Amino acid sequence: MASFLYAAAGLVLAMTALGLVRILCGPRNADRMAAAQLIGTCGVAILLLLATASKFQPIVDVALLLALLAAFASVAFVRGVDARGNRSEAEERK
Amino acid sequence: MSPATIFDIGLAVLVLGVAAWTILVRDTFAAVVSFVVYGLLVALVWVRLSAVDVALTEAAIGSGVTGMLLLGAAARLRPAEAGATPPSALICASAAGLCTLIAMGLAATTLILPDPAPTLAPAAMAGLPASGLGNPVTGVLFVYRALDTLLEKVVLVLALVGVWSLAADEEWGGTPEISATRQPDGILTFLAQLLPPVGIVLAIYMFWVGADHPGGAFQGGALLTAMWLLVLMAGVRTAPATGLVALRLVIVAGPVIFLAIGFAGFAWADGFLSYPAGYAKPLIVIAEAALTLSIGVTLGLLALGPRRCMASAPPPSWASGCSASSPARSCYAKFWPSM
Amino acid sequence: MTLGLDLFTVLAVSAGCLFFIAGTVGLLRFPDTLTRLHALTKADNLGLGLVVLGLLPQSAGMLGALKLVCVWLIAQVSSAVVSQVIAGAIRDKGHES
Amino acid sequence: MIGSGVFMLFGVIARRGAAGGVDADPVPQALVITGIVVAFSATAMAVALLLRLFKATGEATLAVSAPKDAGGDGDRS
Repeated sequence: MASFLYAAAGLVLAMTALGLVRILCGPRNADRMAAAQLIGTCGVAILLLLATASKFQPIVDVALLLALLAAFASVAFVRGVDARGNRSEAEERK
Repeated sequence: MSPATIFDIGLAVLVLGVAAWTILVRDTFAAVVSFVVYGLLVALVWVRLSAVDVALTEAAIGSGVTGMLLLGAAARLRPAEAGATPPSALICASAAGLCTLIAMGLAATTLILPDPAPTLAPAAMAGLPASGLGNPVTGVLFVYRALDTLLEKVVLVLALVGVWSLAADEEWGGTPEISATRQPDGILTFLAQLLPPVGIVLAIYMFWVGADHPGGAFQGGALLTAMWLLVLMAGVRTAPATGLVALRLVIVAGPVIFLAIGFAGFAWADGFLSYPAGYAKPLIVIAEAALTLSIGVTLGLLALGPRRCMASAPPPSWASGCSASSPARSCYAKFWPSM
Repeated sequence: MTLGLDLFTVLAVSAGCLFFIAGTVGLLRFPDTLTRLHALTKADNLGLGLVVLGLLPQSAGMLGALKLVCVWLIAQVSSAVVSQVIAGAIRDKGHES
Repeated sequence: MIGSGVFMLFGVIARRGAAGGVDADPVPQALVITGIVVAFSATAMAVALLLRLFKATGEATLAVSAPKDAGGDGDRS
């Protein structure tokens, strides 16, 4: 059973690697952010698989933390875009 | 090879690849996003190294809060990016050479360790039963090497003082600017109202289980930070003015309480930072509770930085918009008392 | 009984992995940002959901199972919100960002 | 980046130092936790400095002599 779960975790890890291609190529920053979101979910899945495979429950806590923080970077990204928009408006007004 | 070994090799290759990409890429935003992903993968590495406490810290601080800090900086520095000249090849080459040399030296030292590697684990475990704790890492942080932990808190506070002193004179003690446009019905507001209660419960849980299982003050504090910043970014609450006395009290409360417990050790136990027999665990839990709150606030303020308005822009008109009162604020007043 | 549960785990986790593959392929192959968002969030959450479902029989007791479901719910909420927010940013900015 | 690399070496040392009934030596682990937090405060400090420089001069490089990378935050991480 553990072997199968490790193999599944490895497969999801491979998907993470493929998702990285999107971060590499973009072309837009929103694409990069979307890819980061996918990788976050992949990370959560990997952690859950590892927790069950290695019978070490505290790993689930890491997954819980990661799931909570998954939205965090994306929100910061959107705020950054807004900040830029606001500034350019302010410059236009001048 | 077992699937676990293959997984580890794949993970190592991936981490190295992301690290190389993060350093080589020219676009700041792409570098920051890959750094966030890098932090996530490093957290996985820590899990594979059986260091779940570190994985929690890395996931929360290394990936989450640092990512937010760098994303904000990248967005602010975007105007400067176009005119930037890449460093000369000589500088790049010498930096790369130096780093490679240091890395090789460190790797060699790690590899030539004698086979039963030197370890302090037995020494650390020996003191554990006396403290009543079940998690060896917390034991090390608060018993075996408590002085390090105390000094680290002081470093945090000093860093915050440093960040604040970078504010311009007229902005001293002002409110850290955070680009928040509040939309009462916005999806972001919904998230900022839904997640923080869950996050706070999880933070308290982490601090509480920290005594016996992976978790502790750092992880709980970092999680509090993340939730606080989420609320600020959604514009549900405004950031506190950095000049507020109450805020500064919260910041120093953790180190001061820890220090007080340390000095009490002179009176009731063997010396500085030693706990009287039988009272070790309650004292550690008290110190940890205070530290969790202090760390949460200090990390958040570090990420927010000093009050910073762009020199070219007039005071942002939307800054007043985000302090508009709303039903949500009264509901959040219990969680986020205006500090 | 144990064999049945194990079989269930294998099936559900495999199906979850399939959705992860589908999501990643969508992220790589779809033509523009909005369709990519669509691909990854739908597939990703279903993938994670199936993995969690598959791991439930293996989890340590009722509380462990509850935690797993919590992870999935939180991931679900934040993923949905994030895709909304990113899509909103794209809409506001047009093709500039 | 360099910092986290060093942290991971600590992790390897900790894992090899497994003894006394634990999976990994807790002392390096505790050091790394402390290190991550201190590294974060240093990064925050550096970012604040960079932003202040940007605010004062309008650019993110020290233009006088040695040209430094404008996306310094990416490298510094």
